[in-house]
Amino acid sequence: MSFLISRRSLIGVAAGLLASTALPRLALAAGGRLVVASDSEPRQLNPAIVASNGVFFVASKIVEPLAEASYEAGGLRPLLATSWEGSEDGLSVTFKLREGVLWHDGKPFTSADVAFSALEVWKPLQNIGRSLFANLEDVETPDDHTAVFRFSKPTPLQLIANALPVVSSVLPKHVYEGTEIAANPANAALIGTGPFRWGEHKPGEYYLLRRNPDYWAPEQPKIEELVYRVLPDRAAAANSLEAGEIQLAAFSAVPLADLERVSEVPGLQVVTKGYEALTYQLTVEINHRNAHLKNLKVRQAVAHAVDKAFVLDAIFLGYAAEATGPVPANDPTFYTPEVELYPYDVEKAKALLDEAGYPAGADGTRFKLRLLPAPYFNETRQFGDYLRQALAAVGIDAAIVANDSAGHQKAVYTDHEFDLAIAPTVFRADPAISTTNLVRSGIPAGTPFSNQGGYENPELDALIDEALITLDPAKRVDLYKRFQHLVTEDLPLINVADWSFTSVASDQLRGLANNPRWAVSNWADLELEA
Amino acid sequence: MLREVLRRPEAWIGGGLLLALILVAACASLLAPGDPLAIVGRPLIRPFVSAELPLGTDRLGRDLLAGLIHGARASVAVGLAAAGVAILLGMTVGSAAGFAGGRIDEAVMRVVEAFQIVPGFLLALAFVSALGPSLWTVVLAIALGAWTGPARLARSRVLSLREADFVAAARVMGMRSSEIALRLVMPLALPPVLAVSATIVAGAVLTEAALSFLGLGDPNAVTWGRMIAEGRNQLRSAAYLSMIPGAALALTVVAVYLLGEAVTEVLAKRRRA
Amino acid sequence: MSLLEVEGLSKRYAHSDARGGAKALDGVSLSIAAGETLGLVGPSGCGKSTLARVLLRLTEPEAGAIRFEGRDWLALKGGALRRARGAMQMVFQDPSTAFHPRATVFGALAEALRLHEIAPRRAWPEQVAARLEQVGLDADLAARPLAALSGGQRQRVAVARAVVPKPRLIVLDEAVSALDASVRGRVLELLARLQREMGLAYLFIGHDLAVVRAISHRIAVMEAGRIVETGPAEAVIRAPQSDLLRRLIAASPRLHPWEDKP
Amino acid sequence: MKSLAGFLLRRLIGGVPALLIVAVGVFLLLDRAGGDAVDAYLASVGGGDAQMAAALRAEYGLDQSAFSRLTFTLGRLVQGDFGWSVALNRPIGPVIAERLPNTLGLMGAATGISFLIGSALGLIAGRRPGSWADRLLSGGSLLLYSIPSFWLGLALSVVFAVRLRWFPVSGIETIASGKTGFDRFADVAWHLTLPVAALGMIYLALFLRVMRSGMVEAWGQDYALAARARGVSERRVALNHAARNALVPLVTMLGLQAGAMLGGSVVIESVFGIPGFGRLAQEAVAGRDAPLLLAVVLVSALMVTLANLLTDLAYGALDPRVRSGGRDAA
Repeated sequence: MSFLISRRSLIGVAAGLLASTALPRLALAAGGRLVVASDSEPRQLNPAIVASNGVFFVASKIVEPLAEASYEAGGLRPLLATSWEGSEDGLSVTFKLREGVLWHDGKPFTSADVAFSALEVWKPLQNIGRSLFANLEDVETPDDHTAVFRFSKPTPLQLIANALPVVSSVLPKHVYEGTEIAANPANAALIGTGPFRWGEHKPGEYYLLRRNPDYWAPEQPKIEELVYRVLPDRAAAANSLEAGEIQLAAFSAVPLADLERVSEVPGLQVVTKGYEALTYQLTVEINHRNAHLKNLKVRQAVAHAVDKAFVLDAIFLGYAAEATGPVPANDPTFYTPEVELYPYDVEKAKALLDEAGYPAGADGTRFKLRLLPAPYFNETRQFGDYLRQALAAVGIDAAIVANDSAGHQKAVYTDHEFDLAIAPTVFRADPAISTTNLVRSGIPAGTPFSNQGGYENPELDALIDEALITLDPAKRVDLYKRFQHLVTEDLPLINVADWSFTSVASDQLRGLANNPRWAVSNWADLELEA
Repeated sequence: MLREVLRRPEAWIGGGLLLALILVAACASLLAPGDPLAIVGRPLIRPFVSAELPLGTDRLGRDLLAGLIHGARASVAVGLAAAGVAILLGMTVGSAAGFAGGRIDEAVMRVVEAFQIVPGFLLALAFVSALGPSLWTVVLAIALGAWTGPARLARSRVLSLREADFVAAARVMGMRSSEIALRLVMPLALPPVLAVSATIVAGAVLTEAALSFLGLGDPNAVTWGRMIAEGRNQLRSAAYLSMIPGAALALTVVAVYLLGEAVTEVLAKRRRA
Repeated sequence: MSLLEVEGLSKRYAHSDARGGAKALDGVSLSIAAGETLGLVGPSGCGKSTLARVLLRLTEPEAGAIRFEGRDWLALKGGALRRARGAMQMVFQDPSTAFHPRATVFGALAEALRLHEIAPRRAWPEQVAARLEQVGLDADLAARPLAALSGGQRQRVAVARAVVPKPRLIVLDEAVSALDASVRGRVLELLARLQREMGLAYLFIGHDLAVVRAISHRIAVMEAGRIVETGPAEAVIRAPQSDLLRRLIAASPRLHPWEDKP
Repeated sequence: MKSLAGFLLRRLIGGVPALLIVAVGVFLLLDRAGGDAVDAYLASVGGGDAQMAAALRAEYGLDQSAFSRLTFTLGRLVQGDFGWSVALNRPIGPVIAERLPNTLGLMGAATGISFLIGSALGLIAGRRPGSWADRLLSGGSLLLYSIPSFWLGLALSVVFAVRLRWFPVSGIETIASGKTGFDRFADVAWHLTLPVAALGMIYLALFLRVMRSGMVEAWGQDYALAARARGVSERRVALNHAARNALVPLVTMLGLQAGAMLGGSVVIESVFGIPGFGRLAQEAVAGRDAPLLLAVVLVSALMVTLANLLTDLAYGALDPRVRSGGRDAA
């Protein structure tokens, strides 16, 4: 407590010295302004068009989906939809919608908005919805609060339900109808039904969101103003937290290496929950066009060469778990531990390479590879540095090629100018949403985060296709367990770590991390205590 | 000339430091054999704790001393190469423009001007981001921002020397233009350019560090800038990671400046005499 | 036939906008016979030095013709020009800028020997000593840097250098103007002696009418890029035709600085 | 006055070819980069497909040849229109207008303060060359000059922002504070203190050294000797003669460093999270947004040209021997 006093008096002194400019920072009373670190400014902020965590982090507070992920049984909490039910034949899903919900401009929310969003936005425009809703034929609206989705092919309700938090952000029809949706001015000043209303955006500096007084849930939200402070620099986020300039840094904005120290700073807490439904996997993508890597033994050698324990320890500092396959262990539904494992074993890796016909040369090198770490997280780059060394230990000379995100996208996903790439792939609660893409054949070049390594496995393709139309949840789960086994057996890619993010927050915050997509949920119940 | 320079204390300190540095850089493979990026120990061993790893290890357990030694090589090499390219390019282009005169000179000077009005670091940033970071793109990027100074200096020297009586006399005597340029004019145009070379080298070393700091260094080589950048996230918890290479960097730049200063002073004294 | 024949030489200033497009040379014609000294006088900026530079092919005229030793001098190019240059040499006004700043006496003369292949390398020391003696300098000076010599000594070295390739004509561009009066006299003496010994012709450019008269057989008067008057030295001085010359004579109180004209 | 205007106009027109070379060069450079604006977009949204990419390329005009895109962009620039930023999804003009003041404020304050303090300290050091004050200042400035500015920035930030909390960690002003007028000015000044210090230190050292050596040189000049011989006090000689003489190289240095300073602010902006030109340039490159990068570079180049122009004018005013004919030898 004494610390707090001295801290305040110090700020007071500084403020007095400097024309009292410091005062607003102290006005952090209950229900006041919450300042959050944001590391990027998405150029398209409409979550119905771009379903990505960077967009959701800001936009999900304004535009809500039909349902949100939940720690409760069933894994979903109703938001704009109160219930959903699939037909026996899997050709339709009926949503009951919440009544008494108002758009931020005062107009009532109805089933017409849902139908419009699904048919005009999610299906034709959305990065994830485009494939998920490819078979959506029509949305019927028998009344203002019922929407019936009709599909041309059987579509598992399990998949739709799992995808709801990600793909179902609802836009107001009356604002978007008849306009060019991607260019609508409302994309830059969002109108939704969420607990917060759009305030302003000062590019390079901040987004300001204000409390929605007419929010449908009583006594929510509990915060007056929500500010996203743009801090592209990670060290700045930690320092700003410590200096009390911001109260929350999510998505591991504070470098892992700094967490231990930060966790001991009075007034701050480190939270590791709240990201379970958006687990990232550290994945080694493999270009199967490379003659060496086409050989399974070489891929197995690469897998054996990686010391996952070291990766978890040194790179993730314990804030990650060993990945066994393409589904993270923290997924409650689909995960199976019964897969091929590749324990760290340098000798075995060397033996496999010898067997594959790549004896070590005079300098100990067997062959050379290009290694392209994705430029997205510190950890992928660090793992790139590590993998280079790990491969050197078994005689593979991997030269790192550094690209920025555009260059990486082009080199890996369009031009296939890589041998190994490192990607932070996301598991989004259901393998069909963005995981099977990573190994399915026949995906045209230019599609990011998809199988661009030229891997083809008819057995795996057939399994993926079957799961897409399998309605019985138990059967679906079994198919995906088999999927995990096939992937680990043939190694189209190598999953190294399941990695969850951390948040660092002021201990004045209540209601943190209370759902598995917390950082990208609507924060209606988040509270700031004095 | 050399004797005069060596009489100055700045030259002793600067030269000594640089010599030591160059020695370390040259013998990097002997002093710290193997790949400096190899993981050799537990991550984040503090300095002066382990006898094997006297300066400790970084986040991945790489030897900081080995990094420092090999970083000296890369940093000095990049600095010298960039300055070399800049001076060579500047001298060539500048004196060619000076000798050619007329339209060619005019056109070349427009290009020089173009490079001069674009902030060099901005150019380097765009250049490396666009072409991808490697030691050579970094060297070129730095040189692109630094060659105009030598070019202008060389050109103005050549322009004034070109009209000198002794050049006319040499022509009257039937000396070839190439001989006039190389034997008579260049040796006189060179010293002022060389006098600024220390500044260019020091600037190049700092620019490389700044580029690495922004994540635009060669990912396969250790440089001090990269070490600072990597240590930056642990600035609060493991400050030594960026303090040690930072100090090495500053010391190097000081050494280069000191030596440069001694040379400049001697040159200035000679001119006054 | 004259050694040098110049006809209708015209040349604009290099930066024509600087002087309103005026011509530095405007149809200059003159001739010099072998062994003759032609004095060229005129106010500064009248084009004397430009004429010298054009004659020596340091700059190219826009119009006109030059015949030297019976050849079309302007038609010579490249190697042919370099080889022919030995026949026409020049001595500059300022002996301190006429040599490379770091040159030694030996270096300056040896270079001339080398360029014109006068003597093999091993003969250079002996040759240089002889040349120095020829211009009245001590052979010991050879090792000295030119910067260490006095103005008069340097100008003697310049003359020695100019005569190395055995020229027929030397252009003396204000060659004695920068020297002290006493030194000047002795350099003029040297020039006269060399003319007698080697049968040299001089184009003697000067602004001091008295000096020009003393050394020249004939005098040409130049004004604004034109030759306004030419004639035998004494005759021209005695009966000036142009206003300019009259003014120059009026401005020259002492027209006999050097008693014994050869 | 008329000749001054004419001079300015001539200089600006004379700069057009250089600007054109810059524009073409920058455009081609970005065109050589791996990936285009659509790749950058797809990477940023983390999804999409080839069909979507093709549609976007057509929309952005990326399906056309580099030459036609270049002429289109240049044609628009000639009309004074910066165009539309694909990376920021906004018109470029207002973006430039928003960011430029931040960078100019940072640069201007750093320049002004380092100029004042640097030349004052240089005056002290140069008054008695070889004195302990001179040694201390010269040595200290050399050290400052050698420290990478980003490193200094990090250190200042940790000490004064995080530990002592005297200054904010980052940003250009308090978020959505609603301040106006002097309050806002004070707020911005407070935010800029550390970045200006980090950026200005190098230049402080530079100005100190230039001033000092100018003074040292001036002491040996005839007029200084003459003035002292006349019995003018050393202090007055220092201020009236030597200092004035030393100002000429100082001002020259100021003009020469304008570009370097703008470049240096890129790194400082990154350390202190200031939304300025440096960050904008990084965003433009990352987004493969040629029109935006072009705008940033051209406006920077224009700023540098203007700074050089001002230096020339100041130079002429300080030293009447220099006519406003422009400097040939930099």
